[in-house]
Amino acid sequence: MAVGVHKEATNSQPGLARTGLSDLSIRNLFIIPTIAFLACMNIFPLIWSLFLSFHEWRANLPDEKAVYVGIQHYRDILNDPAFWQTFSLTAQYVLYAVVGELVVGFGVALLLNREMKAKGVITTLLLLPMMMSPAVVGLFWKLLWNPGWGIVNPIFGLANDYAWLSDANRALWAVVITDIWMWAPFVMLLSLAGLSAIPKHLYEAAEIDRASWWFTFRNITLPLVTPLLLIAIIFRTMENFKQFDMIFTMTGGGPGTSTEVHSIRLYRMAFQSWDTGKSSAFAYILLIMVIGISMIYIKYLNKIKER
Amino acid sequence: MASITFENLTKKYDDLTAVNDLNLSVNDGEFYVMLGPTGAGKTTSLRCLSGLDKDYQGSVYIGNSNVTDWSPAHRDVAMVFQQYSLYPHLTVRENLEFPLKSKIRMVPQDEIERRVNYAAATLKIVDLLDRKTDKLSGGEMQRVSIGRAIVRKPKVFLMDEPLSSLDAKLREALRIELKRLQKELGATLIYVTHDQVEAMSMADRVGIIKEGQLIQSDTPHKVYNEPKNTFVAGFVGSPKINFFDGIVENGRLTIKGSPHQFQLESEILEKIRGITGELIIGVRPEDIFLTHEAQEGACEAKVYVIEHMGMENLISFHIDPYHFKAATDSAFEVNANDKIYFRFAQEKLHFFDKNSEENLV
Amino acid sequence: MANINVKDMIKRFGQTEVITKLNLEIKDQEFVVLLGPSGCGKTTTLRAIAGLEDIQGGEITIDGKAVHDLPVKQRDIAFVFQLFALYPHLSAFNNIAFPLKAAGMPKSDIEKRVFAVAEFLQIKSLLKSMPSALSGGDLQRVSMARALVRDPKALLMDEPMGTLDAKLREELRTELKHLHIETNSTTVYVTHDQVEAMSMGDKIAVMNDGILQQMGNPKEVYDNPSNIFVAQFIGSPVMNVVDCNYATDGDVTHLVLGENNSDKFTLSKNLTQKLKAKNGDSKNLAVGIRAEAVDLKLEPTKGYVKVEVEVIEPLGPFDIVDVKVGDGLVRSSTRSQYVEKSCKHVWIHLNEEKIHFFDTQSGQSLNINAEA
Amino acid sequence: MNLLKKLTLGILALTISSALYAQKLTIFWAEWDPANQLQELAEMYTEETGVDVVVETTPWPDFQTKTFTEFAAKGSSFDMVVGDSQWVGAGVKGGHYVKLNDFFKEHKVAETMTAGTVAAYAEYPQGSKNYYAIPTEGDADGWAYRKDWFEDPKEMANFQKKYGYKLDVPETWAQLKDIAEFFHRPDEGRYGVTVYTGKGYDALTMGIENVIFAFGGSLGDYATYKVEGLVNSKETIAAVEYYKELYQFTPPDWGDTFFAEANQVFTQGKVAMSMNYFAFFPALTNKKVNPHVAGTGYFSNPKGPAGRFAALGGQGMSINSYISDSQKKLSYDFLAWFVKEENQRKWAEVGGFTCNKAVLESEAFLNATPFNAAFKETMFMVKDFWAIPEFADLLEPIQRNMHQYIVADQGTAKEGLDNVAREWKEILKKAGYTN
Repeated sequence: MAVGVHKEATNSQPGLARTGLSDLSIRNLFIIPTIAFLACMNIFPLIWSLFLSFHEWRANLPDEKAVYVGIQHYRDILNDPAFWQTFSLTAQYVLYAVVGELVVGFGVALLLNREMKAKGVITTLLLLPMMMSPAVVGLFWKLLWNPGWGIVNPIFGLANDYAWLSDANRALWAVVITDIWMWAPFVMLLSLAGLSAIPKHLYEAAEIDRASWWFTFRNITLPLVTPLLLIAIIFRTMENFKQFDMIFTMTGGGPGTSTEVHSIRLYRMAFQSWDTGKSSAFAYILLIMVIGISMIYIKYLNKIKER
Repeated sequence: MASITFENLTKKYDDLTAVNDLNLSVNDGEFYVMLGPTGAGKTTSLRCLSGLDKDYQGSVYIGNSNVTDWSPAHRDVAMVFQQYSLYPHLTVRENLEFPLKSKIRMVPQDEIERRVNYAAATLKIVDLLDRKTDKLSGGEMQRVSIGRAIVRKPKVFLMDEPLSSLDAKLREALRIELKRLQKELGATLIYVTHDQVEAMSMADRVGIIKEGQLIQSDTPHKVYNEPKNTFVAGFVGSPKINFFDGIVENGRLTIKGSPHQFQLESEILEKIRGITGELIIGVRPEDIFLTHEAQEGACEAKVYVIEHMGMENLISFHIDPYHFKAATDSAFEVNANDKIYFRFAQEKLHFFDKNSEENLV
Repeated sequence: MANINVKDMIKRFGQTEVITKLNLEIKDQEFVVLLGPSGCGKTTTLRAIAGLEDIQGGEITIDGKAVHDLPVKQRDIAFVFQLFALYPHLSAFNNIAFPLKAAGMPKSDIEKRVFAVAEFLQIKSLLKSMPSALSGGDLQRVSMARALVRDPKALLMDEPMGTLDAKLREELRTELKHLHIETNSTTVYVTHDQVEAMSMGDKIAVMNDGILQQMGNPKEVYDNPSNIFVAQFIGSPVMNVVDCNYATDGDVTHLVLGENNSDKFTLSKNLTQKLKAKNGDSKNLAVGIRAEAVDLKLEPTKGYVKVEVEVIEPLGPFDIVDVKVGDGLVRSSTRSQYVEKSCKHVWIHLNEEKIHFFDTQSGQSLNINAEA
Repeated sequence: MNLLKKLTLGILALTISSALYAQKLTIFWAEWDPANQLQELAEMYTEETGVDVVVETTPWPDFQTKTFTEFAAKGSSFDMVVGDSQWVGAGVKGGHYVKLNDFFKEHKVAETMTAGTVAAYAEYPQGSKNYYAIPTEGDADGWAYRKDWFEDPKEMANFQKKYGYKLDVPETWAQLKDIAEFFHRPDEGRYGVTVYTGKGYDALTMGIENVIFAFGGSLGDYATYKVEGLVNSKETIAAVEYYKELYQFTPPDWGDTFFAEANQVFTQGKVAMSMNYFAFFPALTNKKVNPHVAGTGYFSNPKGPAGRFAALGGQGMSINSYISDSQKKLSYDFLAWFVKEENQRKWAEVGGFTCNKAVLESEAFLNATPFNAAFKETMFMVKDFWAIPEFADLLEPIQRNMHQYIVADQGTAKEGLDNVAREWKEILKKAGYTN
């Protein structure tokens, strides 16, 4: 049966296939430099700032010697009532903003999660705030909140001397609302992804099971979208915990300290007072807090995922 | 054309052993089917043979050449997959010509035409030659895929579930064609499937694979009638073989846990060479005889379900603690919960060891 | 329990009509299988009965009451989905309890009923498991339990075994049929697998291209298919259908299969008469015969025609022998290993009692034997 | 390795050739009009000498941060910086500024510039006769006001009736408050006054300082570093309380403002009097910016119980100590040119606020703009914030506490200033000035 067309395959040509890069050279060429780069760009500053947090040193006087002070900075910060005040303010801000973003974002996602005309356009438009720079949003809303020429007061029928950003009691709400405006779309996007990932046949099954809309929402929609909502919460909590540019451009932390969240305080300490050592300690305390919060969330997330 | 030998082939993916010490020889010009459940390692063996999977232990021979270290291109095997993998932007003719146009083959144009025409005629796709492949039906696409394998005149054809995405009727038709084609080309063909009907109907020999190991390699007839163990017996045949625990004592077979007893015929006793005690007994549905009336040597049972299959009726009945399924003539009518009497075709009983589940005969 | 009637139902998706004037009569306690190739409209029909699809014409009644304008909830039917559609975040127990909870049933009653149905389906040990931990068969049982737990008027099932492997399907179909015998719930079952349809259905409704081809019990559709489509869709191996014509030569009438063929099968007088009555000029005629109705002998026999053996397919309990008749193949099922590999020629005969004739133009059966 | 060598050589060659080729000076400053004016002046220098001078700018709130970040990196992206008066200490102590004693001697800078500006912009520590900057832009707080409103007979009559004295440029802080109250009519979209309230940098503190000094209050003793009892003295408290009273006559939402916002509402014609640095007044003489040019007048700070003072702004020009000697030489040449009286005159002509005594007192200067007279007057009564290296540390608590009291309306002035005193004491102690 052999027809003799296999001239190309003979015993003398084994193993010609292995051309291209071997795993080893890929490692040497790409992975090692990447790790080295990461080490330089991320790990070194991390260690350096840890070192600084145990020293008294000012970056505006770089030639002065760094004096070792042990955990003095940490002790000072944690014993300072002002720190805890800022902490509670930050916590309030995070709580209000995240809850608000969740309610608004998830609500809008529910409205959008159906067949409708121009859904794509509407979704894109709704996502615009998220794509802007926080600093720009801050400046932009600073104008909107202005009682003289902003649009907020006329819309809600408030007097033209109803100040928001200059009022210690309202400034936080103004900032929170702005943040919700900016980031609710993010929650919406994740919620939409979560909602559209719920198989349609589950809703059909629920319909067959004669479940009401509310019953279906509570027992199907909510539990199934929870993992993504949790991811949204993690992101927003961590982001809001670090929130800086938007608030800074809107209020600079004022009036007084009524919107002075951790990051603004840290900024002032590090780049206005140049108290580099202490601000490194402050940054480390924040880092530990952020890690702590995210660990709690991730643990919870894993628990949900296990089901 | 060439024979194929796997020698101690082992393939691991991380901590999963896909193929475990496989030894197997396929003769020149043989239609060999590897049959087994999903994940048994059939496809992996095929991929090792083609050279698509590397880093395996053991050796692979095609003809007399040890091709273990060869690249896929040099092994000169043709593969047909479940997914047709045709080039959608090319016509059928261009798809068929494609493997011949490669630089290393250097096939002259008139030879290309001759081979394409031959393949098209064999597969009855001559009138499709100038169509774009995305306009074809599933069956037509699979024919073109096979055609693309044929034109190369490879030493060996490898087919990985090529029919499984087609509907039943088409599958039956292509099954016959494929077998005819293989005989016509005299090609060595290794065919992988999880469908025992395909395996039985096409194969010269069937290799039954389980968890990366070859369990039995035999003609379809032998595999069906002399299964090596309960796995093979259970895997081959539809409706499935009935298993029950039986006790052989004093020339009698007792269905364990029930009062039912059968006197075993002397030839059978001879066949099992005096083995006694508890065994696993297998009996195929067509080897159970049912009657409405009580008969010598038959036991009573209650009908569970009747299935009218047209050609035959399948009757499930229950004798505590087992369900049996018997195939009867389509004229045999009963209703659920009716009383019936059954006996076994004793020469067709299969006896397996209780522990090793190996066939004792 | 209930009668379900579908009258002149029309369903369109946009401009495409997918169901054309469909009529189905499903009697109380009956197990009806909607059978057809994918895309034939069987699932759409089922979903329309459930209320998951709206219809563009006709009527659907349950116990005489028109329901096609009612929402799903008010139709009181249960539905088992192809992918089971179990709630992935709920345990088996909570999945089964879901319809009862949705109805606001007290907790103790829920438990009682869930346990009862679980007992019945022998899945009590699975109740605490999450769906992701269950095997295909168990998933199917749990979804059955969910469907049965609230005592619906009817049970609709959409290819509930489509994703399971062959062996498990074989087992489950016996169970399902037994379940039906026990519960006697009106059941409509959709599948593309004729084996399932034959084995389970009290009645089979064969559909193709949105049109009902034939409805009858398994024996009827197997023995008297109303057209070529049904004839070839039901039964395995597929029924041989070969173009033919007949010619009378004196007293004897010969049947010639295919073109360019000298092989002639002699027809009995009785059959010839019937055939002539139905089809005078012997045009557009095809003969249909099942593999088991093609008798095969190894030696020349009177009334048998000598043919060439093409392929032998051993299937275990029996072999299928493909023989060459004219240009085509005819398949005959024989005892295992009756025809040996070395065998080049055999002699075949068509069993007249099981022969079918079809009009190739309309595809309809001439019903030669049905009237006999 | 070969490649690396080539690269290094290449970079080196490039650096050298660019240094040889372009004689170029970079001066770093904040983004505002005076920087543009300095650029204009520098172009005259380029014309004369062929040396390119570029004034690089950055927004005010970033200015300090950027400058010191560059210093911390010992960078040489600018040759000279027109640094704020309060930075001198930090600049000197960090070793960032080149000492200019010889230059001062040679060019008699201390003699030709006003004493207040030399002390505040150039000398560190004060009284040490060590100089590090050339007074460049003299600046201090003054006032722009709506002369047309003040001179409206109807307003004058009403004012006379209500307050019992004639409506005119305020002579005292008390009068200024009366006038602010008089013109504060939110219903008409008119407001009494604008003062600095910004939370960023030193805005609010600069505003309050004007009053504190006039009320006899103090920010502490710059010589002994004593703050307790001074920064929270009765007088300081009274000054802060007074400032808060003024705040109620500001436009709505005026809680975070500085010079830009002040000019904005003034040019919109919404406010009667506007506190601002003189450096921002030139814009108000531009008809395109300020439609009310004709009705705009200027005055210097009124007096308080303890006299007349003004918070000092303004900057001196220093040489970056991290640049090459050749660049330093170029810088010296420029500074020598800059301090010449004729060039100081040119500086004033392009709009710069010169610190040169002779120019300041010349008739031509006084009449050049409507506010130069007020400026001259002011420049002889200026006082500044702390200029020690830790000035920024000191700014933060006073900014925060004062904003908390004045804008956020929390606590009392005394509580706020007590906090400042306490926090300052700690900072000064930590920095080693006190025990």
